[in-house]
Amino acid sequence: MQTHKAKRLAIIIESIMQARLTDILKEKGVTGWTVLPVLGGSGRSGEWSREGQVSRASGMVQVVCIIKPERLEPLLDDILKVVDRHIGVVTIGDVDVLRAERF
Amino acid sequence: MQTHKAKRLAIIIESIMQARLTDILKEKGVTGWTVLPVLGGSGRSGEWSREGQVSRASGMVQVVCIIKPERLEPLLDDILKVVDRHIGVVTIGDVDVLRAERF
Amino acid sequence: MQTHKAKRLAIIIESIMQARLTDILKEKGVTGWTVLPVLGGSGRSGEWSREGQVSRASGMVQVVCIIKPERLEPLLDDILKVVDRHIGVVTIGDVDVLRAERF
Amino acid sequence: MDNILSLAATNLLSPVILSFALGVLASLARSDLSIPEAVAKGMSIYLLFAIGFKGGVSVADHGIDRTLGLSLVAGLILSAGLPIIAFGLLRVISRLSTVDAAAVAAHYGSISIVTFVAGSSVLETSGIATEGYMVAVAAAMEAPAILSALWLISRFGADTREMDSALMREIMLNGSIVLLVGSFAIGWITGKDGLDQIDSFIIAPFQGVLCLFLLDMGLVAGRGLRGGSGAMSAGAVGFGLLMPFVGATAGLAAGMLLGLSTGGVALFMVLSASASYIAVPAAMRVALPEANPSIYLTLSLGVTFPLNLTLGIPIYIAIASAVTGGS
Amino acid sequence: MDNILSLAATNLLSPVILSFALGVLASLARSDLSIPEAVAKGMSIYLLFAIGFKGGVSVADHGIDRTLGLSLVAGLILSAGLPIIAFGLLRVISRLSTVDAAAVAAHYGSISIVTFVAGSSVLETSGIATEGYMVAVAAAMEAPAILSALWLISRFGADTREMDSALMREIMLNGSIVLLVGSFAIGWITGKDGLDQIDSFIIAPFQGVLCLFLLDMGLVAGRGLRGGSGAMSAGAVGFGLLMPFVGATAGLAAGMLLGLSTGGVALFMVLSASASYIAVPAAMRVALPEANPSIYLTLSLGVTFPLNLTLGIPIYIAIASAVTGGS
Amino acid sequence: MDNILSLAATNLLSPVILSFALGVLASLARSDLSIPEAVAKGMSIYLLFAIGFKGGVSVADHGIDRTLGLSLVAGLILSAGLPIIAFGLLRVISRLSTVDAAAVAAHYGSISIVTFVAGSSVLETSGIATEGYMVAVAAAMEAPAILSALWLISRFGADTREMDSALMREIMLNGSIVLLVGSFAIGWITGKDGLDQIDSFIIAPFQGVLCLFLLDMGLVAGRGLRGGSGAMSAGAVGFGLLMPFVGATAGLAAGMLLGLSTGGVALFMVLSASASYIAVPAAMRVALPEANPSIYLTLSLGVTFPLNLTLGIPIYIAIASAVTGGS
Ligand SMILES: Nc1ncnc2c1ncn2[C@@H]1O[C@H](COP(=O)(O)O)[C@@H](O)[C@H]1O
Ligand SMILES: Nc1ncnc2c1ncn2[C@@H]1O[C@H](COP(=O)(O)O)[C@@H](O)[C@H]1O
Ligand SMILES: Nc1ncnc2c1ncn2[C@@H]1O[C@H](COP(=O)(O)O)[C@@H](O)[C@H]1O
Ligand code: NA
Ligand code: NA
Ligand code: NA
Repeated sequence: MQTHKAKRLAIIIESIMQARLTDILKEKGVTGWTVLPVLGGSGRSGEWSREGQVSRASGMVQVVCIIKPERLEPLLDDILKVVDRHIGVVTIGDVDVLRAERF
Repeated sequence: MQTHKAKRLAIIIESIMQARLTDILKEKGVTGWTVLPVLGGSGRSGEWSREGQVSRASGMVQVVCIIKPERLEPLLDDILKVVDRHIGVVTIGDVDVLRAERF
Repeated sequence: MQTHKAKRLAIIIESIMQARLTDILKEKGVTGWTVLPVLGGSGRSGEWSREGQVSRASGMVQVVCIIKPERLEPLLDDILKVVDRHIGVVTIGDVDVLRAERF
Repeated sequence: MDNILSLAATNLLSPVILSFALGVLASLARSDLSIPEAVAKGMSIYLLFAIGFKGGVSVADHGIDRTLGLSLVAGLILSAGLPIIAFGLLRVISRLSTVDAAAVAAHYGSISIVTFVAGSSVLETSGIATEGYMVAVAAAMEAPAILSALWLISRFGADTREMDSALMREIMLNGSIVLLVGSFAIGWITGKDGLDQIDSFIIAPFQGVLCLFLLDMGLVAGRGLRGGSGAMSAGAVGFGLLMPFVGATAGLAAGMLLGLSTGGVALFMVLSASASYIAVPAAMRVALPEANPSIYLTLSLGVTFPLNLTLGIPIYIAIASAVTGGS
Repeated sequence: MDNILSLAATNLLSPVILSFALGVLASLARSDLSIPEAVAKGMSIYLLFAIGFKGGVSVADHGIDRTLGLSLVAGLILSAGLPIIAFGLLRVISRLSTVDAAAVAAHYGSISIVTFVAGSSVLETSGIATEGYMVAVAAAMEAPAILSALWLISRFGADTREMDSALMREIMLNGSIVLLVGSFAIGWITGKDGLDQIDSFIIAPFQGVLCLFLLDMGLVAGRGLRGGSGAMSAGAVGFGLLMPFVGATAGLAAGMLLGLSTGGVALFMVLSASASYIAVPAAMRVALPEANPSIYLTLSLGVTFPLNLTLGIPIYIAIASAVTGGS
Repeated sequence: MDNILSLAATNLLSPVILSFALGVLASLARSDLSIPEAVAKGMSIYLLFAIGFKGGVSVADHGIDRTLGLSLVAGLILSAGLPIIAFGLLRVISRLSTVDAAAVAAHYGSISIVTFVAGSSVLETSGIATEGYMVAVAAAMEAPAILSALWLISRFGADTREMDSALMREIMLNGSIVLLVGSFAIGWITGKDGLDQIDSFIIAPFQGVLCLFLLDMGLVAGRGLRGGSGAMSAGAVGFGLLMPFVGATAGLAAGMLLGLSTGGVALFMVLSASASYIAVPAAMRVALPEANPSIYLTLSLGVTFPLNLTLGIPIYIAIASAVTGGS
């Protein structure tokens, strides 16, 4: 089966910043991403959990974005601009994708 | 610590197709997978979000499957048959696993 | 953009063991992790799903932990102690991270 | 005429409709107001359970009408037949592809249970009685339209996923049909005694839950309008405004032929006029993945649902009253 | 005898039981009907809060009975003792391993609060009064069975996870115990005045919420039966059908010794006959991960729960009435 | 004085307050009791809808008071002005950084709708009438405080994220403002007739839902106290205990100037004394990500909220009664 190399960009970020992040993605011509829920976590800003939260203030999500390797580098700067002053983690991994015509 | 090479197959697919996909996995002798919820996303068929959805029609899930490298290739054809006409993304990554006797 | 090599440790484990696992992480000086919800899955102990569950007994979560490569090996033994008699899967992948000063 | 206008006015200014409007507005203004998926699903389970149960109790109360069986058959025929009319209409007034037209047609043969509930509420407020088994007719009308649409595709269009047994079971045993029929049966079996035990759960808070549910539907419909309006042509929108009246006319004919009460005829019109946005979209994603969801969801939820909710229901009731000589 | 039969018939045809049956059927037919996890959890919180609160108010109303303390002690003893009987019985009539047998035994020493609620409802409908503090007895019976089972393991079986303080706290302060005891205390403190403020929330809709909750339990039980029946032996199923009556007998003895009212005796029987499916399974996953969950969950939720719900409760009530000379 | 004490005692022993206490205790004891996020969000939507609707109906009933407009303006001024006082106070009695102090100040200018609801309940129980439009004043007071805080930062502190239009829209159209204003409008439009349709949903179960909601808030507050107490200084805690009375005094002045009823004055005090923990924290995360959330959330939810809930409300009511000569 024919597969293609791609990058898997995973950004754990506060829910309130999600729209700002995906707006940047759209601006840069990235049209594909997936948002996964996050139950809780721990980092430099302490531990948190979604249980019983009534405020949107303290939730996070994970935005996953599969892109062509050559599109990664220029994207990172823009993403960093959104994430910069906010808590969160950005990781990049290598994957193979099926149906690469989609990306 | 002893680890083993394995493949991490991640399939983002419409919820309504989940059972059909896992049926194929079972048929092919794959007994291990995990289903993760997806909150929303964007792709060629536009943006969507789970908020306030009453219909099952527009939700997606991510099915993750850790398998021995040699089992991957024959599986892909069958998976593609289910995913084919449907929206969604299939990625394959490399991982090391503990307790490989399980796979 | 400057990135750094790191390991992505993903542990699928029963919800009831989550606190015990993160306690170990804290003990070993790991302060960053993220907990993702799991909807269902299948493994040697059969298939399960979260739908309609009232008991905590049969849910699982995925704990993801990005760490410096050199911290991985000593951690695995301790993690295995918690996971050992329990159902679940441990995978390790390679990723690049931004803002590595955080880890 | 006065009748229609005053009914329409009362209807438009009811908390239920205004809640829907609030949802649409909030969503168009891009407020972050949202109702969690689990809560929305919980409310829809509550509404289905309550409406089914009350229908069953009403049948237990009044005995089986001799027209029950015939009404069910009429419902099946309407559900199977309306997609064919809808498909023809779409081919004439819109430029949708065969696949998209068939998918849209399936939605208009099937029904919207919330529209049914809204219609029942208005009838109740107006003091017009209905046949309790109409809720069973509603359940019967959910699925046949899907089969018609698949037949249309295989007749006029390209290849389709073969109708396998898994899909058939999914369509027939989908959650809302099972819950509606099941609670109808429970209501029928337990009757007035059963109702006494749970009426302060299923009757008293019903209208209020309906308000919040419609708030959510307004939010979803507004989001759909914002996102999906690009895919809409004037022809398609015209269909969404016209087809309800075509359906209502067919429902009127069926209700009259069966000799139902004013309320029964009105509900037959409401059911035939309404379009599905729960069961059919899910079936279409499996059976016709090539059809564009933003077309059928926007039409059903963004055009036809609000039309029926606001103007349709009062008009259907007024016509049913006039024709049957009721009130 | 007539009494039992008519009580059983009324019970079997109540909306609550029929909702459970609907859930089981829907699930066996593989319908996609399902209730979101969050909604199910929300309903269980509501039920625990309401039942605890009402118990507390009733104690505030009638004053502390001198048997309150003794009843709590009796509950603790029953919960700790029943697992030993259950374990012995299992070793005789089934071929379960030591670990599996101990895990199952823990479930039968502990209690099912929904069975307790269903029993209370039937008593209320039948106009039989109960001691309000029985809900505190229910809370007391949740945990000791777990400790007994771990003791059984260390006595007869292989090594077990040492009982660390984290596990102990989890068992004692598990959510349902805390909520039950807490709302019992709140009801006791605020008494009739408190009840007046919230009765239209915790009394009026109670039976209706119970219906939907049992619909969900039916769905879960049906799913368990479909998946877990492979792991079941005839001996194990026999245990699941027999043990409730053994437990009920012990509960009867305790209730009589304490000199409780008819309703109190009946509830002691119900508690002793019921098996846990919330608190104990979670504790077993931590303490005895080697035990097979499909065995204990299927027995508790798929066999014993429906047995108690349908036939058990009427029988226990009839026996309690006969023995105490009540009604 | 007697009045205050007896009011405080009644209040402290109400099911609502005891539920909050249960939540705090359960959480401090590290019980696993928890309420699913979706259910908590569903309850908050219910409470906002009900409180807004009732406010609107009350305005429809009594006509627009000539002070409605002036009260809204007073609310806007209080919300914008209180952060400046709070900021000054913080700089004097705590060692918080400029950014943290501004973030905390924003919370105290804005309002807590649950505190408002609790205050309204106590007034209702005590038979003291209020102006129905106070709920609109509450909505008006949500946002201005945020703008004041950002102005404080740009004046005294480092650079801040420029106030872009997206952020402005988020603040103004945040879900709770839209729902509160929207349901207020619906209540106003539909009036008494609308209320008759849904009162058994929005009035009867209200207190009970409030109990469970406060149970959840207790759990969250307890978790916050457990985790966030490290970041707290004595000065900051002192501010959290003092500022409510400063705010209440400002509210008292406003209410007297406007010539409101006893109930209206009391609610103005409650609003000014309360601190936001929903809308403002979210806005701060976007606009001032450098501010430490555990400081402002712990102060608002862990210190000021319980203070107002238990002692504050009875005191404000007693003062309002004394000053206006009411009851
Ligand atoms: N090393 C890590 N591995 C996985 N997730 C992390 C890690 N560090 C931080 N996170 C996630 O990012 C969130 C914010 O982290 P921080 O910005 O360090 O406070 C945490 O709550 C976690 O969900
Ligand atoms: N490049 C991508 N990266 C991550 N997720 C994607 C990507 N493309 C599509 N998806 C996911 O797959 C769904 C369907 O995509 P599509 O088939 O392109 O409409 C989207 O809603 C996303 O959740
Ligand atoms: N090969 C696998 N790939 C992905 N997830 C798995 C795999 N095996 C097991 N799991 C997950 O781990 C859980 C427990 O597995 P087990 O311990 O094999 O019963 C399953 O329910 C799945 O969620
Ligand atoms: Na129709
Ligand atoms: Na028992
Ligand atoms: Na304030």
